[in-house]
Amino acid sequence: MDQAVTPPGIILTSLGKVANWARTRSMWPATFGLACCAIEMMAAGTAHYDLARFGMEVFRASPRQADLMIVAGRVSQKMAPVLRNVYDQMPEPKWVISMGACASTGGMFNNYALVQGVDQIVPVDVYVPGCPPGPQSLIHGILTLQNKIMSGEITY
Amino acid sequence: MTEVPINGAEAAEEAVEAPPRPLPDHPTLAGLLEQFDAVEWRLSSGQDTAVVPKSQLRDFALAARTAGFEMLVDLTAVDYLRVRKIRFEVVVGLLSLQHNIRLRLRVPVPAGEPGDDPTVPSLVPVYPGANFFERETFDMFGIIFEDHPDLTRILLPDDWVGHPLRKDFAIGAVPVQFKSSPQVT
Amino acid sequence: MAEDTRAPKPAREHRDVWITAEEAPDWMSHSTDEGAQTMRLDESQQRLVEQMGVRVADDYVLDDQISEDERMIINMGPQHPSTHGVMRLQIELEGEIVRRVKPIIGYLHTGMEKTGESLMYMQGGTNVTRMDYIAPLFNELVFALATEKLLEVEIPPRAQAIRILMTELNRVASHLVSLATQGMDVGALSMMLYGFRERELILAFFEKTTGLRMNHNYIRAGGVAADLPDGWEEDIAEIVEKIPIGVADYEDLLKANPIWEGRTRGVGVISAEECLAYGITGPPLRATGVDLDLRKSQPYSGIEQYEFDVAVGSNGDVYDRYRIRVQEILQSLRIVQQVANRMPAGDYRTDDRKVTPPPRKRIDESMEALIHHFKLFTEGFKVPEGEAYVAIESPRGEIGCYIVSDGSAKPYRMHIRAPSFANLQGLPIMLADSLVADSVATIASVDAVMGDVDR
Amino acid sequence: MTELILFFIFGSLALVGGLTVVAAKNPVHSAMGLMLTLFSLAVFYVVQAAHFVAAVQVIVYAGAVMTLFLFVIMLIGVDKEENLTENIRFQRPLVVLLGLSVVVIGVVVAVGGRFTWVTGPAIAGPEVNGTVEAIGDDLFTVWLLPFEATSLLLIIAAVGALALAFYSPRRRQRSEEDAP
Amino acid sequence: MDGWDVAIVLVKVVVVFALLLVATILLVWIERKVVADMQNRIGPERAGPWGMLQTLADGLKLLFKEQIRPNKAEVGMYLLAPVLTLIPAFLIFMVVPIGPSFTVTLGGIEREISMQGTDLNIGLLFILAMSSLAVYAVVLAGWSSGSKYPLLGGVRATAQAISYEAAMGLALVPVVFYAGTLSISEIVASQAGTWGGIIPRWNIVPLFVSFVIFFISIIAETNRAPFDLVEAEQEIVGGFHTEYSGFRFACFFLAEYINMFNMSAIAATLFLGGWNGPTFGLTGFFAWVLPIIYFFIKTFALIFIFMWVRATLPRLRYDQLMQLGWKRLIPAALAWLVLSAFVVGIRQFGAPWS
Amino acid sequence: MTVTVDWYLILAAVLFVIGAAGLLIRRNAIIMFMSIELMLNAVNLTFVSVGRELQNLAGQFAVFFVLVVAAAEVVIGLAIIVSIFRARATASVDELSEMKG
Amino acid sequence: MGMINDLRKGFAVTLRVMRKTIFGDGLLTTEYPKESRQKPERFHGRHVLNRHQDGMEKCIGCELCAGACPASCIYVRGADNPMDDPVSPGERYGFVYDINMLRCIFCGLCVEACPTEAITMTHLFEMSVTDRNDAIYTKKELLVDPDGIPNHMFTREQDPMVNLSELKEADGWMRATAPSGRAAFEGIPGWSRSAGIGLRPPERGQAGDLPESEGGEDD
Repeated sequence: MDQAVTPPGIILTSLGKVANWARTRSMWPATFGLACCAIEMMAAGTAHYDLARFGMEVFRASPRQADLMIVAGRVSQKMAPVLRNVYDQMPEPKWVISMGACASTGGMFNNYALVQGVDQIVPVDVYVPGCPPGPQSLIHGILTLQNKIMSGEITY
Repeated sequence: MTEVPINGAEAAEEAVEAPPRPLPDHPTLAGLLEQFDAVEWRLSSGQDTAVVPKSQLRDFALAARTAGFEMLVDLTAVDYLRVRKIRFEVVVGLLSLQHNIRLRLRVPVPAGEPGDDPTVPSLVPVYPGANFFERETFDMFGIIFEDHPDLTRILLPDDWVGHPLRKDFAIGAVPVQFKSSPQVT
Repeated sequence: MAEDTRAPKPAREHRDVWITAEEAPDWMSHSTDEGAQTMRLDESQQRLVEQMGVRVADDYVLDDQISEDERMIINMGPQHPSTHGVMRLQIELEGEIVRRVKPIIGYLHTGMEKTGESLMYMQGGTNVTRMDYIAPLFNELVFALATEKLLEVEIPPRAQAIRILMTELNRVASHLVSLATQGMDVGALSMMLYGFRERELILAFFEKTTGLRMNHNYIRAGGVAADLPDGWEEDIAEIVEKIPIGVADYEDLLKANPIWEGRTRGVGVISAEECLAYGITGPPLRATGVDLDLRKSQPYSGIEQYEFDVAVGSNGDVYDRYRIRVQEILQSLRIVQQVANRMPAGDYRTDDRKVTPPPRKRIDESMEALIHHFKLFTEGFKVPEGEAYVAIESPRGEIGCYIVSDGSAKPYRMHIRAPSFANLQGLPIMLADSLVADSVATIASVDAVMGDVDR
Repeated sequence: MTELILFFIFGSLALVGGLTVVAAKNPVHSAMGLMLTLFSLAVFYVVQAAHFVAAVQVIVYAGAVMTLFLFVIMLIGVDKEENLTENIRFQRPLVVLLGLSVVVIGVVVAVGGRFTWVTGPAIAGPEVNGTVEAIGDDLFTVWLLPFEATSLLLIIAAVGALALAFYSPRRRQRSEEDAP
Repeated sequence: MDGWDVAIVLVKVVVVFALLLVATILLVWIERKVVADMQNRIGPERAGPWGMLQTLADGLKLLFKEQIRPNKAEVGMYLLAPVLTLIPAFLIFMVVPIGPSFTVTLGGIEREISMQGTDLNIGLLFILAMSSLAVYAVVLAGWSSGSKYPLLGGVRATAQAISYEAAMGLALVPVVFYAGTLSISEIVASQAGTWGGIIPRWNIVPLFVSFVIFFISIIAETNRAPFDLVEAEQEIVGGFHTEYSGFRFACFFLAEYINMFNMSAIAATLFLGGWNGPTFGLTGFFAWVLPIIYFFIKTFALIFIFMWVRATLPRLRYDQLMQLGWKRLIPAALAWLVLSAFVVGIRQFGAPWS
Repeated sequence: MTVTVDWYLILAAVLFVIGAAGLLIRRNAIIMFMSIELMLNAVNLTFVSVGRELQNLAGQFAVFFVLVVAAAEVVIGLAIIVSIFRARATASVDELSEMKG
Repeated sequence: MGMINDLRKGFAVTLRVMRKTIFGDGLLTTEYPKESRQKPERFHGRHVLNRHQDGMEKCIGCELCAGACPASCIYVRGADNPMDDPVSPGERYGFVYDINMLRCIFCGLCVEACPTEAITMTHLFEMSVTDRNDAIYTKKELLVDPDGIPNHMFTREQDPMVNLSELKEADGWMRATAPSGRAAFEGIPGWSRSAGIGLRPPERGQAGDLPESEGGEDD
């Protein structure tokens, strides 16, 4: 994102590593539950799956403190502006996981009411298929995102 | 399975013309229906159904509430576009706790002239619980409920155009994305 | 509920739902901010009041005018941690006191009724199951029952027993989620985790039976999609044994906890008359003392064979709703135990060839079976003309399905009467004059699932 | 030397705070200005060996009085601009004149004549240190009557506040927010 | 006052600063682990060994995040509040002794160095004063954010602070009666020894009621569950810090945990005998280090209770919080104050009837 | 240069004048209250300073009593303001001077 | 004092859970990336296209799955088998087979609809992608290897979450739905061998004995 970062010097590189390490270890999701997937997202935070292991049990109600928006569920046309608003309120760097079929493509509800894919509204980093994806599938999505962050450049 | 003829525009007239007025066995229901000559009773899939003209809807509802139907459980509509003469039908489900019976009201609502919305009297003054249901029906079918305290869109955005559950409203599907299909986006 | 020493009914002026025109107070004429619709009576409504002598408490009526400065209008939601999904409440606050509430819904409107018209009855289960996603099996059951009512097919007893078993388990799971989220909203952190802990047992069983944790598409017209898996007896025995232990934990945590009682007793009160007038069913209605439970009054799927009690409260407050949910968990487990004890043998699907695809074994053997299979999966089964409304008791109240068929394989009109949708209408009454914290507890106690509300 | 530095720093801070109180349009800014002044005065008390007074100053003013101010400001939401037109003619010039004259008098007194208006003899004491013991000893012996009188005043104030809180111009169903 | 004295003061300040930071890092991790254990979970385990660096990761991440300043915010106050919240948090710990003093020879003079930032003769009052300052950051943050939920949080914070400040102060007065001093180190010294060789001479034994009132008050003072109305997530989203992001939010986060540590340390000092404990006849270095360990054990035991309470109890409502403060705690504290005044008076001056 | 009592007295005088000016100029009741507090505190400063000059603790006692009076006054005053506000929705003293309502 | 007792009960619960978590069997967490929760046999995971034992594809391109799919996420085109090198035993074979996994709702109707058990569901659940095009599975990803092992693009060699060899066996959901409601057919595996290799024993079922004859009463 920043021109000054390239070409990365050694210090910057290791700083980037540290930053990315911190970001992957402490990724606070915004509580953006919409529908069925939200229940599975909640289930992922509970004892059997325990998102806390990744430092992610800190679901922030305020988007200002969230790093990750898990779009869990179907996004209706009425909700779309709100979703974008919440995304805009999140501070950089921020990531979006599109959880489940409805969020990713509208799923089986290929109709007038739903946004056919949340990537029309916000940039999505990871898509998690499933309807709803089980907690483990969601965790796999999170791990995918962590890999993406770790392999990426440091961004501000 | 033909007591509710749907396919066939003559259905409405046929229903009105039936000369010996059938009445249900249940005394409460029978008593209620006897008060209204224009209301026709049917048994549809085993459930008591009253076809109520929309002019008498509110009176009938008030009488029904007095007769013991405490609760309005459901209110919706059906769009019989190109199936019946009278395009819309508002369907109201009433439940009586004391008699443990249900009664379904069917109110034919003509579509009205082009540019004019179909109207039906609101049941909110009789059953406050009709509020949301009527708003939903308005939202989905564009049926105006007269004297409703707050008849606005409830499920769809306020600036939405159209009424999705009408039969002439397309479902609005987009092509599904595939790699090998010609519809690749 | 008999063992409870009831707190005296909280002092609260009785607001009759039907107020005669003479004693009707001045209607509040305060416009709210963006997106709000006017809440006042207009000219025609006034006329109506005079005609009928009846008026509607559409929302809370203030006893006098309060200066505008003191009012603050906040928007709770649509993305608020405690609106349980994407409901938006416009709340008029005076200090911390909620004066008026207007629920604004539709943020999860999915167009399911429209989609339902384009799906065959066979596929319809996948559609309806996603409405009330916390209790999906009830949606499937009511849809299947309505279809079957039009089809007039016999359901084998085993299929009926499986349906009761699964739905009652689902009721337990749903109430567990409700208790968990209510605990969280009142700030009992551990309750949240404990509720989901026990729920996971049931979900594991569902996954074993239907292959999915939620949105099963398991109960279909004609029976269920698959038989119970091997070893289901042990799983049921474990569930029936372990969940009461968990429930005992919740009781220890919350039941007599003075903070919990303080937060829930006398909060979010609604009277029986108001409930009936607004079409509120389920635990909020039963909490007021009305023992309306469709499982008793209008039984379905042979649930009348099993013994259970209907939990009824008396005060109509949040505490009673919580107690009712706890009781219903135990009663549902009682039903589950009985079903498991006398699970009949036989088919899990009707034998009616019109509805049920032929056995797989026969496809290899018989050409007719293959053609039949093809026809069923391409065209679906045709349902006779007619209309039907079926209602069952979901964890949230009466869920009904109204289907109009034109004789084709797809419903002409499919409408679900959503319990949460009607129950939400009670919120303005329950929340009037409460505090912000109370409103959170009350919303949780109504347990509206927004997928159910918005469909 | 230390005292000099402290005097200039906190003296100017106190003045800034005081001016903020008067000049700020927003009551919350005024309250914060007053906080600044009060805190600076507490520093002066420490400098002048009145530790106990300083602590009490912070506890009472910061802990209670100003919190109460903020609470009221936020509760009744008067954090908006007020009408500053003059109702009495020449009100503000008069105020400025009056104020200036007082300041001038002060300066004249201080710089001009070393006006010995303090006539009382210095009470002999090896060290007047505002320790808790010293203050406590005198407070409960020599100053007992004023002490009791102020305690009575406090009780009257508390009762009065309660009465005001429970009195309300109209019937209200809850009055918890008025409790403090 | 020579160079060594200045150096000692500087070292003390740095040590206190570092101690509080390390304590916070541990505290957040411990809290998340303890709460996880109370919910059949594992808790953080990916950042560092057993997830111990979880707080560090959180802090670093927040440091690297964008800082959003809302348009409607009152800029000055909005920027000031996060700093303001840290100052009292760091200052309070300056008067808490964490161990017995030791002597070293520096610059040719043998100096006794106390394990305390500074021993004020009005140490207790200093604590009260600082803790009463802590609320301003919250109030200002809530007010200056320029939106409604934070404002509600700010209003709640003021009411809560006023209510519980009084109870806290009143609960501490009997301690002063018993110790006869306001100096923290002397209060600790007064709790040395035992009664009958078994019961430690801690203030908690005679002043149990005071301890309970004080503990409830400090839970409310630090805005912890079940008194976390100020930031009640389910009700007012994030309360006062709803609009804060990045490092400014980290300041609030840090201050909350430092305050929790401070208050536990103070409670341990005033009621649990501070660093007092059996030394088993050890001398020298062990006799010096053992009390420090005692101090931290006591502090963390109290912190565990904080966490236990959080994992168990539902949140109070605003009016219930007020009622508990004004109608229960303050009268109880007053009654207990009178009672202990009588007892101390009789011990000091003899019974009036004798 | 040492700080003498005069310096404090001048500072206190200036603060007092500022407070008095605020009391006269502003008409928001809460700010007027704050101005009064400012004046009281200016007086307190003189008490402590003069007390130190005279080697007398009496100055500090006076501060205590002033503090108590100030606290009592604030409690009552704010309660009155809140009551008035509830009835009249204004905190401006000018509008309150009219005896209507 | 009743109040204190009531409070004590709540505190006892959390402390008991903590004790059980640390010292007992209270810990419920499965540490997912290291170990996976046991998936039930009927689990609806991602799809595979099976082969016959001789390596021929089972799919005959009949498009029943596409028709049954409520989400219309399957796209199939059949083509006539090449004479010289037949892909499937029948006349036609699935020439194109795409599944948009982001649309798929994993309801299993395609599996029920397939007359040849060509499409079945596995226990694979790790399908997260960063590019939505990767979520559209073509025949290449869906078709199992000739030895019956699914082509799983996200398998980590060192610690596969799912026992891949287990996937060679028949799909649990197939067996669950197989007899389609005739008690007489209970316990009869009515499908050909999945993935060419495995054949699971039938579920115990409720009907007990295998019926002597299964013909006659149908069609």
